Amino acid sequence: MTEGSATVTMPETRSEEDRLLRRIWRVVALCRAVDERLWKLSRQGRSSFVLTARGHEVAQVASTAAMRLGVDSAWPYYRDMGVAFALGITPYELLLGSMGRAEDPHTGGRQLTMHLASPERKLGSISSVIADHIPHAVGAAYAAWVRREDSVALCWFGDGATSAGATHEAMNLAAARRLPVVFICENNGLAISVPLHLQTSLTSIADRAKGYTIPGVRVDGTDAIAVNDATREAVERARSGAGPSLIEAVVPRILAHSSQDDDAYRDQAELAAAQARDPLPRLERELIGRGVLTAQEARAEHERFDRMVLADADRAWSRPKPEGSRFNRWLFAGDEPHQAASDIGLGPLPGGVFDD
Amino acid sequence: MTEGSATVTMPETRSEEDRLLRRIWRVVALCRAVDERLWKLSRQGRSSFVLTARGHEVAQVASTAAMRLGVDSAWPYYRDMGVAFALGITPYELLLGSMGRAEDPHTGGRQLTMHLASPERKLGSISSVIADHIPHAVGAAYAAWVRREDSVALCWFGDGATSAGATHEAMNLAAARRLPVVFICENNGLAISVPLHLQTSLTSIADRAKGYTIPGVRVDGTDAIAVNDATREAVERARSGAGPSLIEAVVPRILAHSSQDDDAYRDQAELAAAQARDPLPRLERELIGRGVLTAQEARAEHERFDRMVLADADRAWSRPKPEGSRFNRWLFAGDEPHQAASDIGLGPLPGGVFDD
Amino acid sequence: MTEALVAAPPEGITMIEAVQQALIEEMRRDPSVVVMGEDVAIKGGVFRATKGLLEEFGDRRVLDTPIAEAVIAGAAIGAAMSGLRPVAEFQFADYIHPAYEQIVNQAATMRWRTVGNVGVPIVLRAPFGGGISGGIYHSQSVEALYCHVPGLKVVVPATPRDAKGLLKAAIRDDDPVLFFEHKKSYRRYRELVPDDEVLPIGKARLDREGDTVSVITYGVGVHHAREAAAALAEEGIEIEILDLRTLAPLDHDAIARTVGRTHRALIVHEANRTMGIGAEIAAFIADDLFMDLDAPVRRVCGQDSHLPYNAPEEQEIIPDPGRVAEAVRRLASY
Amino acid sequence: MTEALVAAPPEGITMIEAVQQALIEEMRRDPSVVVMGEDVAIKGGVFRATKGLLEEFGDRRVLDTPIAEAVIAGAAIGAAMSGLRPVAEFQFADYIHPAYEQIVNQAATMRWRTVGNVGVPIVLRAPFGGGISGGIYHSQSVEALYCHVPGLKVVVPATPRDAKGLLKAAIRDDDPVLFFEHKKSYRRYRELVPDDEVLPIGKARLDREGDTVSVITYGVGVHHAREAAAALAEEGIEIEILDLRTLAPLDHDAIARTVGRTHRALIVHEANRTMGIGAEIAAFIADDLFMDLDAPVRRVCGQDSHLPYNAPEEQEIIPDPGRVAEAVRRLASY
Ligand SMILES: Cc1ncc(C[n+]2csc(CCOP(=O)(O)OP(=O)(O)O)c2C)c(N)n1
Ligand SMILES: Cc1ncc(C[n+]2csc(CCOP(=O)(O)OP(=O)(O)O)c2C)c(N)n1
Ligand SMILES: [Mg+2]
Ligand SMILES: [Mg+2]
Repeated sequence: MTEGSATVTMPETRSEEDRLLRRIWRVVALCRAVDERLWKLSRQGRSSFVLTARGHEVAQVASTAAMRLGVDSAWPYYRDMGVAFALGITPYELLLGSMGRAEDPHTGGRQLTMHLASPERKLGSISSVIADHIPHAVGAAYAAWVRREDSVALCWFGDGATSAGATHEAMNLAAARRLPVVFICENNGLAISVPLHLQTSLTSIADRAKGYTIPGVRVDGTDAIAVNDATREAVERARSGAGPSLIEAVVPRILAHSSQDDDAYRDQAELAAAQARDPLPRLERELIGRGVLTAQEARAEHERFDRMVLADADRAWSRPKPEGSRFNRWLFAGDEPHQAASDIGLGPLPGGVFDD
Repeated sequence: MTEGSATVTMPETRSEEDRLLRRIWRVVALCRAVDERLWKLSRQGRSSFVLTARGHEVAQVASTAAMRLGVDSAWPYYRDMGVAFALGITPYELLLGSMGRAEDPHTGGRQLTMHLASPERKLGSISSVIADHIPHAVGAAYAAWVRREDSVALCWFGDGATSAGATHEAMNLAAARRLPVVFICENNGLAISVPLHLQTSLTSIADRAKGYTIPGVRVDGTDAIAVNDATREAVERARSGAGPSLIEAVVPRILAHSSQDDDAYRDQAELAAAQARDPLPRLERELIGRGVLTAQEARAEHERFDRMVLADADRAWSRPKPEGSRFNRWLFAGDEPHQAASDIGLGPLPGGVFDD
Repeated sequence: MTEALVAAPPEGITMIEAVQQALIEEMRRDPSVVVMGEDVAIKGGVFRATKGLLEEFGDRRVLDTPIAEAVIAGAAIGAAMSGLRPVAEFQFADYIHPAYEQIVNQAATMRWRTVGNVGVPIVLRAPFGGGISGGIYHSQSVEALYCHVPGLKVVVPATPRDAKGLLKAAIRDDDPVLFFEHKKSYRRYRELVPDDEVLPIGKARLDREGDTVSVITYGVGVHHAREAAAALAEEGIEIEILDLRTLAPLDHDAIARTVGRTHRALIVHEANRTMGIGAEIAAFIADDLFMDLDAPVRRVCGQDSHLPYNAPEEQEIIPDPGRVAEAVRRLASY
Repeated sequence: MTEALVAAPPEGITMIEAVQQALIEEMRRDPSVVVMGEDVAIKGGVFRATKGLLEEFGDRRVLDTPIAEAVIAGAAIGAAMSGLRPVAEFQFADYIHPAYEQIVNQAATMRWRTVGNVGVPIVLRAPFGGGISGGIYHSQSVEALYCHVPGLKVVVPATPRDAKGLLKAAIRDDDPVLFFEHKKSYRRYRELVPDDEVLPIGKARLDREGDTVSVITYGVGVHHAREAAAALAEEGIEIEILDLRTLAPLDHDAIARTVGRTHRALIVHEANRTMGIGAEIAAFIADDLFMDLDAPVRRVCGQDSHLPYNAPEEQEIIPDPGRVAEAVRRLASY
């Protein structure tokens, strides 16, 4: 794993906080551009499965901003587009995968949209199986504990994932051995159609932490500062050897679960309520209020991203599909390596959001 | 499931409490007689696998005493000899199984010692797999909830079992739907050689309940009244539709884990500490102090049980082994039924401890 | 509203409608039948298999569960031990594996280990199979993984009529039945299905009579074989198609009858070749029917790989009518 | 104290000592090798396979885990993705099933789904097999359940030398290896084992040359076959014994060589007959080696049942040298 970006220290001064919020906004805006493009690609039949992070982006990016890139490891789930871009993964890589292209450096077009994997960015491979990655994050934390390395594992999952046995076994082991891991639940109150009250008796997922005697904190997932502060505190606690924490970021799921879901189980009032909590306009209002950004600059950046993402989508669409005959390559060690992200013309590995 | 014994109501008067303690003591004494016989059978090679309840018996019997026999269902684990005898299962049945005899009404000599199963006593089949029976208990509670029957499911398990994903998934579902189930953890501080602090970060297993917003209570598992009160409260709560509770009964594991374990990982001090917390002498002192029992009566009952159990063991040993050729009978429905406990000469189904 | 659902449109019903009708009919017939799984109640199932059930039978008999496959299977087992007849849905067969412990160590052993005193009448249902660009976790064929463990029945219907008749039989069966429905067949075929028909578990169905090669298959393999048969008939090759329908227990007699007639056996299934159910069928033929064989026992199966999202690799892996026809030609000319 | 452990007694070491020595040697050689599982550290393993490891390597590299098989496998996978080489012990193979999801959906798919960028170098070790009155949950043979899923290697050593050499190879292998050690062979045989010998995964071993019947087997089947061979030799029947050692990937060439020599194949394994690995071997022979066959492909396996605690039923189920010899005689005279 390569050493990467500068550490993000506690923003003491107001201007540092401004800079952090500005950077978080940039990645969230990038997510939104890719989000909109993906739904269009789905309608055009260019991507047969789409699922995006709309409503979760600020919670994802603001929590990733508390990581030491290149030192700490990230274990996101399929909705974590914000984590991916905050780690320096580019829209082009994601689009290559979404269209099943051979040059997709993450899965060679073998997994669905957003099922990224990048050892360079210490991003553990995403699978569609709910909660399976949480024990992997604890395994990474165990590895750091064995080798006495100063590396913290962060992992993200939904409210539905908290019901899985794998989540419990991982949290219990991590707490028992005080392993350096941070559990971040993006609680959007839904697991496809199943509402929170049918998923669990908890009204706040953070309370689950009491069952493991580890800190559990509930934050408004659309409040970038609150998420960043809570994550930084949990990461430092893990780094200090005091063990894991659970953060519950309450977020809205603004759209359907995925392109395969009609969202018909939600009425207009629920959809409107989710839309009203969109974290992007809230963050923009905050930045404009702080004089860090003007409405015009915001719009310009959105349009720039839209153009960039469109170009990326067209470029990805033009790239070749995999040769059918290579289907069993990489089942076992020994085959020629596939292209890494770095060598398909993505330039020097962008250090992620936080050191432009 | 046949209707059975009278309900055990809250012991208002001192004499009722005395009667309850006397009955609990009787079953615990029976357990101890069978316990001692089993270890001898193991040394004689008459039973190749032995595992007993020594130290757990009062917690097991006192909690079972809070059930409505014939109405509520019991989901014990392999150490719950006290639950079995409190439900009316006889030592003879257990010994038939321990020696792999064909007439073992529970498993026909196919499972290890104590792996009982008795629809007549609403005792769910025990398997060696840790925690697998906890979802079954929740399934029984779900069945009662669907049919709006006034039946509560009680299930028992060890401290090690609390780490299993199955335990979490079962507790979360039961709490989410407020199913009528009571979770009873016999915390002896060990999972074979693994001490509690390596099993979980919890110092008290009862705190796990906070992660499911259900009541969790820790009691001294060697205090019959405390266990009985806590269980009765939890059973009534479940019966009222308010949902599950978790009871942690702290008990000593006085002997090795099983006949296959040398217990070498415990030093003399630990063994002595466990021995000192033996619940049987404590209960006898209590009864003698209350004038309910004299030392001579106690001794006489122990000797009576020893003779009875020895006779049962010899009788069981004399019974035939299964015919090898019937190995695949009862894989699927349709085969002639095996003998039920009631028809191998055990007389009318004893209603268990509580109505002699 | 549900009433209409059960009435079949003139040109017959699809497999997904067959599944839905079987569930409704059996829940109406027997109050102990319940349905549980993720998104089965409010949403009516991600494939609409349980559409209308919540409205007619209520939120206790039609249970939206947490995402917790071990307790979905485990609670179904406990409820079955307590007198219910649960039908548990796993949203995709790819997500049944967290329940593997409860299925192979509890459901499969319960009756045997209690000498017949405690049965587990449950159905574990799941959409399965590839060819829809679903990727590794929406394309798996898992049926073979349950045929090595005694005490389980494994059923894979190929047509709407078999889906309905066999699902009704599975729900009434007193033992655990795993029931896999191929996603690509859910809406692709319509068939007139008699009301209240219950079909036998454990019996194969002769889908097509022929004399040259016996194609022994199930699920989408039946449809591949039918397409191949049409092409081959024009070349004067009449294949016999045996639809196994049940993989555990295997219908050895039906296999013996067809191989006895054609003396050439070709086994077809989408699941991976190595240790697919085709291996057990070939092993049975190579032993018991050795004297009947005029040619090697061939298999046309999925390649030994995971199924990818991208189409080129997926099409290279999973069998199709062309490969079936090609294998028949080679076998016929052996 | 550990030093002595590694030095082999004059008449050789047992299989359990071979496992222990392999773990110690590989942990000394490579600091990234760690061992995790229930009772592996303080107790040294319920079969003493990890005796002495805690004292020499400390309580981080030798981890007593909670009773939680999904995170034992899952944390091993995550640690392997982070540069360690974990060896996870499942106390009995009967208790590996709660980890089935992590093994078949994560370990087996990781390298393929990341186009080779992310490997999972782990060993999942477990005592397995029956014949010791252990009952359903201390007697299971589970190896076949992992041979249908691409991306996994499955190794079953029959002798102390193979156990040590193949476990060392498994730990150094960059892909997931399931490693099953038969309990009845743990202490029953002693063998001189060369130091630091690493044996090839994927290669069978010719245990005995012969010309009449090829007995293709692994694990305790090798010992049954050796006993049968002694008796049969007196009747002038010289059987060839092929010890597969690795079940995935199968050594097809070695199978072809021996069947090519004897033209009669008998497959022996204790695991259940239906859908045991013998099915895939018989299917391979019935197809690729059809022309070599002078007789049906026979299998002597465990009956399709669970294994009971009582001896009479258990002995009826699991194969023994007598049944192997009987099958050889019938095959030889076919
Ligand atoms: C083990 C497993 N079971 C079922 C599914 C099907 N499934 C995919 S997403 C989903 C809902 C997940 O909800 P949550 O964890 O809250 O994440 P969200 O999508 O709401 O962010 C389900 C049930 C799966 N992927 N894995
Ligand atoms: C799933 C599973 N893993 C491992 C085992 C092996 N095993 C048998 S008993 C035991 C310890 C159980 O400890 P606990 O739950 O505390 O019960 P206790 O015996 O201490 O009462 C273990 C690990 C098992 N039976 N099941
Ligand atoms: Mg959610
Ligand atoms: Mg314990």
